[in-house]
Amino acid sequence: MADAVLFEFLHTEMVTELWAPDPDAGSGGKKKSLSVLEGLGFRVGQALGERLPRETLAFREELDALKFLCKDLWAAMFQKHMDGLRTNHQGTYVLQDNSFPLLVTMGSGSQYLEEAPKVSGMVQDMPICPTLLGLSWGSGLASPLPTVFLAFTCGLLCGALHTLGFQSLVTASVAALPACRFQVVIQKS
Amino acid sequence: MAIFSVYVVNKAGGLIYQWDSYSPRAEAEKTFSYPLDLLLKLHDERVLVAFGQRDGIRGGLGSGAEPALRKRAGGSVLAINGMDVNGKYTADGKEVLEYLGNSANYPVSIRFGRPRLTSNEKLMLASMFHSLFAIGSQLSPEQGSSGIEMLETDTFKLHCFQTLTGIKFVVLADPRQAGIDSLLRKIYEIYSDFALKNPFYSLEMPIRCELFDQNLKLALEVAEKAGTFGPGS
Amino acid sequence: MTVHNLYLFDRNGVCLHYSEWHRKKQAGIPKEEEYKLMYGMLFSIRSFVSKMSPLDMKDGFLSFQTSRYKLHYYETPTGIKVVMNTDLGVGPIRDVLHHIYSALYVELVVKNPLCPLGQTVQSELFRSRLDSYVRSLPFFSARAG
Amino acid sequence: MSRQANRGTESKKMSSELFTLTYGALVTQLCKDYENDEDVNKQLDRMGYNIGVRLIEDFLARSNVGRCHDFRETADVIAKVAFKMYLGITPSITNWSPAGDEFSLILENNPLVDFVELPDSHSSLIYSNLLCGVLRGALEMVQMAVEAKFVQDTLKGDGVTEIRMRFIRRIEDNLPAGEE
Repeated sequence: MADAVLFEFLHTEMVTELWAPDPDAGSGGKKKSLSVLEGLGFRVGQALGERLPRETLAFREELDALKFLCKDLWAAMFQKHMDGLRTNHQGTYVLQDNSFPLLVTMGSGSQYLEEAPKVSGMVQDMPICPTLLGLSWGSGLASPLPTVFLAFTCGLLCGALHTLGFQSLVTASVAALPACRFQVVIQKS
Repeated sequence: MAIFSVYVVNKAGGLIYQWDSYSPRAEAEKTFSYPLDLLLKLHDERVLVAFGQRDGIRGGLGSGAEPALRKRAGGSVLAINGMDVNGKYTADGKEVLEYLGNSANYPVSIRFGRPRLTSNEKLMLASMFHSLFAIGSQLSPEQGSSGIEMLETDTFKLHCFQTLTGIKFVVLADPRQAGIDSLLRKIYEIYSDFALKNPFYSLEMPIRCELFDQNLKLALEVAEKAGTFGPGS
Repeated sequence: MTVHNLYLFDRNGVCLHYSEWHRKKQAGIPKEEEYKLMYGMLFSIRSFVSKMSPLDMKDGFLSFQTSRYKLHYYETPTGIKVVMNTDLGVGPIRDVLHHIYSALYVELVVKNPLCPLGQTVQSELFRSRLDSYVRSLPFFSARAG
Repeated sequence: MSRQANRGTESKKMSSELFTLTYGALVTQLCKDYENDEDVNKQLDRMGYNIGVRLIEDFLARSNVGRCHDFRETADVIAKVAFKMYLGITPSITNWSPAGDEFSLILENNPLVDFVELPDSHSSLIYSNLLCGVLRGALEMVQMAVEAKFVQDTLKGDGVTEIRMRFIRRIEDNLPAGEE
């Protein structure tokens, strides 16, 4: 049974390794790297989802699936539940974690949030699960550094939902460490 | 003996007197057959067991002794066949490593332990402590601090008393040994009586006065008996 | 009873962190020099102690005291050194120093992806948690005594 | 009731698989990014090293293990404490060299390779090479320069997985430059 710390360290190393700010590549290079992280998360989320017994997969309601993410999946990954789940009942959900374990060591408040590599331009190669990271970069908004540490998890949520039968768009943002927010928009096919 | 050593250091950091109790420093002796299954190496003019091989010992003593050898013995060759080695040479002038590499010399009995300090090393250590003492005062977060008066480790406690004239009396003892403060005062008295008052003794020079020696040893015995919390209690 | 100051060094002598609570006397040299001097002193003490010791040591150097203060020392096998200066009334605080290492340094610096190792710690979170922790210690009094 | 119990075991399963699944995804990604297996192996080793130099502090903080006095003690700590703490397995220690500077860790089952099958096109890939980097990085921080490499791998058809550890030398403490 692998200790949770191993995942944290591996995740950090992956972010460092796969997200290397490349001044020459321009905006395209960075976005590609983030989508790599999302893609990895997606595959892991899918696989995690597939481990579940059949009956758990028979979520008929979107809300059940989201609740599953917030409780079971989150507990399995981060040993805690999501702190808040809100929805507009029209397919958009906001998942709030007030103390996200992958951000918790970074600080509380605004330190580290100033480091914001700015990117502009549209996302060229859409990963299976485009994220707000892609869109906000596209609109030229600055994204604080800790957000990079959410890319994998966004992909993971997207992948898990995919196995549960839902197409989604998952985005993430950090307002003040260590709290973050994931926005899930279920795509109607 | 719970009091391990006494050092007297002059104003300039020079060692002017030194006494060690005779205590085997965590030694163990074992007989070996050829080939030696320990890896020995030369370091600082001593023959040491290289890190990582201390307990690569097979055969010979039973498991009861092996942990003792592993836990307590230091890594240095102290004696071969009962005769103390002299740095990297045996008592009769042969090179230890060469000697132990020759199968004709086996079986051989080797005593391992923590390396004993040479006189040069003691001089250096005295001088080192002299500086450390001063730095301890310089880095003090409080006004008016002295230098290091007591230093504690898990195997010994060092006590230091500096006179107004800058002479330091340093005693190393078992951490549980009490009464060292008064011992230090007593040693100062003895120094005062048998060194300072001796017309043949020059200040700051090594102390070679028999009466000083004798009285010091007496004082040490008294202190040991009076203040010890021995291993038995 | 009080805590004067605290130094945190890594195995290369880099001063990772320094905090002060009650310090009446400065060393009279620039901070960088002071860190070097402190580290150099500790390095020498370790070497001194390992030569002087009659037995193999396990924990090694623990503390020293002068007429006015006591320096407590804790070192990990990775060479991280936690050094705390208190006044004389304070007994062995190895567990406190270990806590600073494990619950503060390891949790908030080593595990912080944004903290590079081998440099002064920039993390505000680390600094403030350390400060709160030290202030909460039973032998820390807000009024230097 | 049984649904709760199911939930519990599912959680546990997912939690333990998070690392191995993530690792697998990483290896796959690296295979895409790099031309040949050798480069992937090097990357994995390097990443493992970077993880190891930090993981050792977490290990020391939680296990309270002190300094090891020799390589045998080190081996014991690696197998019985570290592997147990992080991967939940206890490899056995065998094949000590006569000089005591080399030994093997035998893993009956390697948690990283559950569900993994090595395709023929990647026959030189050392899938779990991250572990070697981790061991190397961690031990370097406690002043031991070592070499770790896989000599047997269940992924390649061997009966067990074997990591050979070799002690190269002790890394001495250096006084920082500028000190006398």
